[in-house]
Amino acid sequence: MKIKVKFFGVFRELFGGREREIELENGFYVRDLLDLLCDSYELREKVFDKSGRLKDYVTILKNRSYTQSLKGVWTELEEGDVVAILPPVTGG
Amino acid sequence: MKIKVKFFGVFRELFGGREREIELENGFYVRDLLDLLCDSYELREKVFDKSGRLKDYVTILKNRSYTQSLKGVWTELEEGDVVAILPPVTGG
Amino acid sequence: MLDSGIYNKGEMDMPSVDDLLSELPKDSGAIMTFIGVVKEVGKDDKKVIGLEIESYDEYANFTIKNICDEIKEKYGLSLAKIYHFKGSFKVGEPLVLVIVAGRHRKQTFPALQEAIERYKKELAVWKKEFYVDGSEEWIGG
Amino acid sequence: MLDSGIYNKGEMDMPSVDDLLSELPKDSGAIMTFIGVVKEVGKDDKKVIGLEIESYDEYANFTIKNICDEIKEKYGLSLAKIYHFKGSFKVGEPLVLVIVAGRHRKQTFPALQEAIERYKKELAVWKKEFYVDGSEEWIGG
Repeated sequence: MKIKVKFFGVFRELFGGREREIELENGFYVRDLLDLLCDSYELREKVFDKSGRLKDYVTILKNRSYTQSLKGVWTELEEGDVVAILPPVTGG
Repeated sequence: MKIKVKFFGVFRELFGGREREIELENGFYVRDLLDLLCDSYELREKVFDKSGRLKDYVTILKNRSYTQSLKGVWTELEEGDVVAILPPVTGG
Repeated sequence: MLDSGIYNKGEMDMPSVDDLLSELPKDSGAIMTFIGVVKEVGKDDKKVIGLEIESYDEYANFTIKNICDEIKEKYGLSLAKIYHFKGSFKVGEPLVLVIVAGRHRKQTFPALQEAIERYKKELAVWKKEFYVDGSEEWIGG
Repeated sequence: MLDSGIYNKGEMDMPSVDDLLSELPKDSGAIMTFIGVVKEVGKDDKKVIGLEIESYDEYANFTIKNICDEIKEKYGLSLAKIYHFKGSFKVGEPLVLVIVAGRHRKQTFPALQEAIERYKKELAVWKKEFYVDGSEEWIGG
């Protein structure tokens, strides 16, 4: 299945782009996607804490819904999903 | 001595004008001036209470100073004074 | 921008956002404004067609300057202005414009509130309402 | 007046007082506005030369609409608008414009405050500061 990932703020720079299209096997969870994307020590350290849990200040949206109010990192991904990885917002 | 009296808001209409120049004998107090000006039952009732005291909601300025913080109605008048008779303010 | 004070209706052009921004010191992060407008509903819920605003100009200008100076000092503002208009007004027309600017909204918020409460209480300005039914009344008189 | 939302810097003309007044229902007695401006002093008191504002447009527009609708309802306002700009900004340039109008300042005051606190906390918008010393930093990142 194909999904789209969007990166904002500092994550845009850390992940090297605003948007990426990714081809995944069916049955992938948000957690699996993050593992795939965080392919360096620096990225893992930004996104996960030492025990491997998603850091509090990172927000993951799936199709504009907070995954925190779905099943968290165990939210399942589906064909055509748009996943957004957000640092804390800082409006003007 | 000559003094000037200014009327604002509802007092402009009750006293029939915005401004009046009055010739007074020396030694007049604010109280005497008000007695002179309130020459009808209606005017006396608007300005004084039943015991003859200045009503709380009437403000008298002498040269832009509150007579309440001078000697009240026993503030003495002098040549060239500008006395203003103000109802409660009601800014926009 | 013009000095704070009492102005005849229409005498002063309302400042635009660009006017405001061009006059601000560089440490201003927040600008707040209040515009007081003639409401359709007046005293005792009577329907209003218009207002007359009268002012003791010299005295009111003196008070306005005081309020602005004191609020600027108290809240460390970069700008504090009050413009109060006088004359005859229809429903929907502006009567007052208050502008405050400062480093942070934590300063401008209480400053705006205090500026409004003070001008309402202290300015030598009077309002007469004219009603749809043909009657009229000095408010507060 | 344009719909609330995220706009590119310069894309939208700032409304004038006359624009505002011409759009108000007749029961509006108070209009309040907030303009957020780029300050010279940034994070850790570093001297700022400019900012970049980035937004997740679709999501932020959705949130802005929600905030405006909810605040309008909660305080019985006649108008509630939030415009947040994005792009590159210099010190002194406006980043945000919030406008609320209602019958009385007792409604518009808390409404303006809540609108500001909510957009700061909820909008999917990010700010990068550029400093005089050549460094740069994403705030909150």
